[in-house]
Amino acid sequence: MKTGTLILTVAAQTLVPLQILFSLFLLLRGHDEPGGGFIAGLVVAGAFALHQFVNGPQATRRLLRVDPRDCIGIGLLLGVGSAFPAWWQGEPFLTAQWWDVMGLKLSTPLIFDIGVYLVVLGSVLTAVITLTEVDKDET
Amino acid sequence: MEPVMAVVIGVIYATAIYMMLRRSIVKLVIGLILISNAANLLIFTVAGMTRDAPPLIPMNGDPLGDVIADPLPQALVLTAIVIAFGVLSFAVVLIRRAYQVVGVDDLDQMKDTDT
Amino acid sequence: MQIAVLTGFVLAILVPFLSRWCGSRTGMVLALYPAAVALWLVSLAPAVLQSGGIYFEQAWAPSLGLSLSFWLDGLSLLFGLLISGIGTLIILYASGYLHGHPQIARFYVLILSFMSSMLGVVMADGLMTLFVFWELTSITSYMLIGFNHEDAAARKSALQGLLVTFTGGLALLSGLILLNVVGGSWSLQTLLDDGEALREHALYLPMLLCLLGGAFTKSAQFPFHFWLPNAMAAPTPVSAYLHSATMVKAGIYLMARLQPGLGGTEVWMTLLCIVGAITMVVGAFLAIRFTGIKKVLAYSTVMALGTLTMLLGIGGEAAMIAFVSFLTAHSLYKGALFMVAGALDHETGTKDIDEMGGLRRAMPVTALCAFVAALSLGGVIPLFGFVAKELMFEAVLDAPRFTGFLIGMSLLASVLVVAAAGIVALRPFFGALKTTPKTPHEAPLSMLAGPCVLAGLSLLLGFMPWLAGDGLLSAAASAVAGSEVVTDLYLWHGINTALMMSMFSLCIGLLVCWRWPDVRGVIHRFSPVLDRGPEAGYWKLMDLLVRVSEWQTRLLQSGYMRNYLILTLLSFVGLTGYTLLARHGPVLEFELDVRLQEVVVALVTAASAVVACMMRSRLAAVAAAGVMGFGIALIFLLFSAPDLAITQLLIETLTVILLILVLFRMPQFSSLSTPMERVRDMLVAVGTGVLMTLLILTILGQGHLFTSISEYMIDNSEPLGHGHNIVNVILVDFRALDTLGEIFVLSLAAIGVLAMLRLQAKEKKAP
Amino acid sequence: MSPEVALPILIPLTAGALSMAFWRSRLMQRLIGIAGTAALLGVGIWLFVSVQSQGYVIMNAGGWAAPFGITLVADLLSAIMVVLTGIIGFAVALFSLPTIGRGHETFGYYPLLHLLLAGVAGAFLTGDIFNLYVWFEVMLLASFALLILGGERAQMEGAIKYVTLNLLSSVIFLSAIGLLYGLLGTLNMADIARRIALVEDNTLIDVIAVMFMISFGIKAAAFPLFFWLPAAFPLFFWLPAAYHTPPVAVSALFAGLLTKVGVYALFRVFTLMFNQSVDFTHEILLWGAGLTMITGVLGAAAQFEFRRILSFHIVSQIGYMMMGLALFTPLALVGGVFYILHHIIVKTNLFLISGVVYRLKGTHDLKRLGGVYKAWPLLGVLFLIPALSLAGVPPLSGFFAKFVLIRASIEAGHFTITVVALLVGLLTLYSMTKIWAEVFWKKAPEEEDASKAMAPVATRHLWLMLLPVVGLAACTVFIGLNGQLLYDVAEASAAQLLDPQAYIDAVLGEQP
Repeated sequence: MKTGTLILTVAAQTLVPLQILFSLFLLLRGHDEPGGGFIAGLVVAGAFALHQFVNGPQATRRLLRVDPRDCIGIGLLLGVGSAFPAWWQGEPFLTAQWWDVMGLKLSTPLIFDIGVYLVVLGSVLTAVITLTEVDKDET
Repeated sequence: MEPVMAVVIGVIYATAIYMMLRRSIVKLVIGLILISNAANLLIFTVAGMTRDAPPLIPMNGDPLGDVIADPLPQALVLTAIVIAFGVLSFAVVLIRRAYQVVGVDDLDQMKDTDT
Repeated sequence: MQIAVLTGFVLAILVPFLSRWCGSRTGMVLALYPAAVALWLVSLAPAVLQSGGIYFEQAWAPSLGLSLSFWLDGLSLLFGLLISGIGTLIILYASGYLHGHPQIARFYVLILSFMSSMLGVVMADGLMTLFVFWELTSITSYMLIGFNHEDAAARKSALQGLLVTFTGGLALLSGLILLNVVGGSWSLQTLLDDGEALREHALYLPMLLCLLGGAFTKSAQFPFHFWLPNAMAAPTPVSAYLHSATMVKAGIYLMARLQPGLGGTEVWMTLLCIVGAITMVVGAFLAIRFTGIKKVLAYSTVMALGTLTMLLGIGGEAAMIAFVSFLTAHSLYKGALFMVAGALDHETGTKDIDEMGGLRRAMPVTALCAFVAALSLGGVIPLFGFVAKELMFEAVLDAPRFTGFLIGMSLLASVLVVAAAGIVALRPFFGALKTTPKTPHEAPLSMLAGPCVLAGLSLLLGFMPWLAGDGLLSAAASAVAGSEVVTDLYLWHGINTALMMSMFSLCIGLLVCWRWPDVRGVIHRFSPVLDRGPEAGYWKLMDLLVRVSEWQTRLLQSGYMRNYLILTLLSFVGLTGYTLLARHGPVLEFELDVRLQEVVVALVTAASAVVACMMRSRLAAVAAAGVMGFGIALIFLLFSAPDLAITQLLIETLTVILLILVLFRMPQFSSLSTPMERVRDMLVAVGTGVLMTLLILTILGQGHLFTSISEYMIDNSEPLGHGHNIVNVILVDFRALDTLGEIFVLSLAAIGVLAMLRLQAKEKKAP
Repeated sequence: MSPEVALPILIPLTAGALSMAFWRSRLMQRLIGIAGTAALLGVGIWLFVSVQSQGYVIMNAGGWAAPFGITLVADLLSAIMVVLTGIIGFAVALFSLPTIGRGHETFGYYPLLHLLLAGVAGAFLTGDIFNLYVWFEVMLLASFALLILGGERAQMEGAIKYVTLNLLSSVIFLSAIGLLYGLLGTLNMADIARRIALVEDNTLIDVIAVMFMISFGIKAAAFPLFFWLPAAFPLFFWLPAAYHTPPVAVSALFAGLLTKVGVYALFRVFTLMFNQSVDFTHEILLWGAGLTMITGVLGAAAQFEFRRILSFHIVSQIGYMMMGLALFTPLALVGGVFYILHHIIVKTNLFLISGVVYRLKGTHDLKRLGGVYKAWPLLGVLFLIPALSLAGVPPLSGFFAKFVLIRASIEAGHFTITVVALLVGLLTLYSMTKIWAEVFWKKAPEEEDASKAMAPVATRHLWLMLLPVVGLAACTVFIGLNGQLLYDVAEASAAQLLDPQAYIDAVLGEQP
């Protein structure tokens, strides 16, 4: 079931994948240039929100595959989880740990940022999708 | 620029308060949006405003300029913006539900809980 | 000693189990406790009399002034014996009186707790220990007065008693704290040893007033006397015990205890003599006004309490001897009379004296007890009451101050008391037999034991007053006087003024008793005046409390959020503004360094905020708010905060989307406020805005006083944080804890939204 | 490295995240609910023990030295508060099992519970003023969401007021932080304190201090800023079915903890940071304390509803705590701390008892209640213990708290506040006896059909509800009989509060 105009539909078809890619880019470069988990999360949430306006909440849920609520859960676990590795090293919680995994700079701040990204995505979408769905039930 | 901003912030505070004092819950929410923005701007302004010197260390290894914008209040404001967004999205849905339950957009009709 | 006091509480806890094993014999078993205490006290008596006091010390909470230290001297011993001795009889009596009552176990719990608390009061040495037990007696007495808790009147009386005594308790607490502050010790013994210092301290008067406030309310002195007769809503064993022999005497005990330390001053004498004398007469007068047998007795108790207070006020050896004798006499005869009253009530089903008559045949033993006890109450030779009364008259005749007044008052009171004694002892038993709700017959043995023993003691001590006088009473009198007092009691003092006074009051009193219905008729005419007594004040006060609280609730909790907001904002603006303007003074020195495009953006931002306020359409208002948000994003961008700018932009977009999703379902704005309200709101709003502007300008004018901690972050972001975007490094590393909290805030908002929307939808589906 | 300072925050956060992840499994959520709160209590005790031995336990989050990162600091006061948070959390989690209802459980009750506790613990432990703001927000949003679970009209109306007034408080707080940072350039509370001590003219600091006072005053429900509080306990007593009212477990949690966080914050900043012009700031606090006591207790006197009376009494009790801070003598602070500790336990318990009564009788309305004492005497005793303690009847915990405060006020020569405190105690007793007389003593009024219908369900799982009630009552009695124990703790923590230099040195290291 489709709502929205043709232009919006076409725009969404091209914009949404682009926005998702862009958000990943923002997420990864965030440590060095403007961007980061928040901004990236907001961008991608905006993308899905747009998709949802065009294609309806059902389609967005299909596209997402996971319930946005679970995104929050996973994101939170990543966020809290990134506090603990330092404990193993005998350092205070949240102390950044850096690992070199096959040439990639992997670190707890990065995991943390990914958690932030997922939480922002999940929270915004939970709100937007639920609002739309409930609206639909009521009308 | 800061003195100008001080006035701007004062204006936003005033409008926010005025909106919060209306009887309409929609206006109340707009008031909440305004007042959160005012507080964020306040932090940003009071810490000092700097032109054209974002707190980004050049990737090419160049040293930072002598005067750069204070990154700490920026981080605080960013946190505050996101928190305010969380609160606001909650408030927005809250007024929607309240309107559904009460049936009017009038705060004066919402006083069963007290007295 | 600790064990003696605390066993009662332990026993109280065990009562529910005990009553399961022992059934109706529980009372007998429990009566062993006070009996044991009494015996133990008797065994200690020689040691106390010889050494002047036994002391047990044990810490409890020393910083709070609490100890489990006890002190047993003559006064404590006398009180302790009365409490435990009468307590034994009362428990036995109650087992008969409340036989088969479904809540009798609860009664035992309460009366045992009360008994222990009372023992604690009279033996405590620590000020706070005294207070703890004192309050416990108030609470247990509340529970006991309200024992018949399904009766509204009982609940009311219980509350009245509690509030009056608790108020006094608060005064007492302040008094005791002052005593500690002044005297520097928590131990009564230590404090009272140095009475001179206490009496001469600047805080003596407030301290004394507070302490007496506690004592007066507890012992039902005028004008706090009214709670005591109302407390007669309690089952009779309780009245007999609490309201004649023990609890009300706690106040008397306290005054007697303090006498050596604080007594003897002019204030002390004046207050105690006047209040005591008035209480005495008021009590005696009111006693003959009512026909309920318990009420008559209760008011005569008030009279006795007044007398005791007066005697303490008079001071001196003679008065102290009179005091301890009167105290003992009163406990004995009043306990007996109350138990008789209970027996009458129990067997006839009425409490009204007018409905009783000619019961002497049906209840001969009860009648005899009543007669003997009443003779003692009336102060007729050869009962102990007579001895006490003689001593009282002698003390009054020798009073150093107010002599005439006191003589008059005590004469008047004793006339009335004789009448009251006659009323309770003669009227129910003599005259024609009247039909009562229940067919009267003699009370069971358990209920007769008490009055018989007490009446018997009154008689015995009347003939042989030295039995008590030589040892116990002289020790008690010495403790009260603070110096050695030799008590030499004998029944016959020869023909003297005191005897004449006794004879006089006896004759007039009997006359009053004979013409009682007429006297009542006369008094009745003054009812409108009498009803305006202190009790009316109490009810007025309670009424006032409710009305004030309702008024305040209407005023403050109006339910209008605007009012809440305005009050909150006014306090904010008022306090902050005052501090800023009056204490610091606003600083308005600044340099303007602006560029055109910046000013334009700033103006647009401010203007759109104002526009958002004025719009009549929802969408326009939201759009204006959106414009303001974008303006702020631009400001962030102009002033070197790219991350902020992007975030603000994205958030603003999402907010607008959310608002539109929601506003879609809300009605258009309508004009709800009056112009006056608008002006008022505008004033509050502008006030807040101006204050904020002034604050910012002042802080800016002050400038940074220190270097910011962000220097460190700028320096270390790259080497230690491995990032070039300092803001991001702060967010995920330096201040990651903030960010962690923040994502939880976001998810909480999401849960909230989800729950709000879904839970209700789900409940609607499932009816 | 002292993990015990951070764990009281991280454990409930993890538990909250896990319950989010196990959204679909009620069983898991319940298990995590019990285990998480129990773990919090355990860690709290661990923290308390190590604070007792070390004085201050400190952890610099992320390994960044103070004042540059966020420092978690536990002194005695915060450690005790964390222990109490654990106790209350655990008690409420237990109480929730039989009472909370399926609807709430499937819509995030447990995650909310954990995150509320995390916010509270975070506020107690953080040594950073902005971080305090963040934890406040975590706590507030969790409370917002808990408040509206169920979605009845009264809840919505209450929530709007509650959200608005608390948001206002947050905005004032945030503005004050911004101004303070502009002036001093630091966020670490110890560092702020150090720098304030170096400022010559304190009047500008006073302005900011007053802003903090107002903001925390709103959160603590102090006069004249307490309006949100009754709104936070909205009730629909004419609806018999249990799940239409906000769960008692939630009210109990609010009553015990939310306002106390505001009070704690007042204690923290007005002992550590704003201690330069005591004669001005603390004078205002004293006025606020007195008025708070009076308005709260009078508000309660007008009520005829079990939970509402209790919630107005929160206001008046907050006054006592503020009084301790405002008098600012060692003894007064002991009293204030003592009062906070005692009050958390007692108040939570009273609310839980109101829940038990509700379960038995199906109403909170005093006029419709009655006969509880006759039928359930044990419950009567369980009510009397916290109720009399609240009124300050010896030898229960409340008496000691009040006694110390009164003594402190007499020693300080503030007789007016003494009289106020005493009278408010009297009126508290009046309210408690009102509940006692109406709910427990009075004969139950004629039952209506509706309440009869729910009688059979009523007593199921009662033991599970009574378990925390009995436990908390035991705490009250224990504190009462061992007053010295808690007094020593309160005294030690007051001594710490009065020695800000030690705190500063502990956080920042000895300064030259």
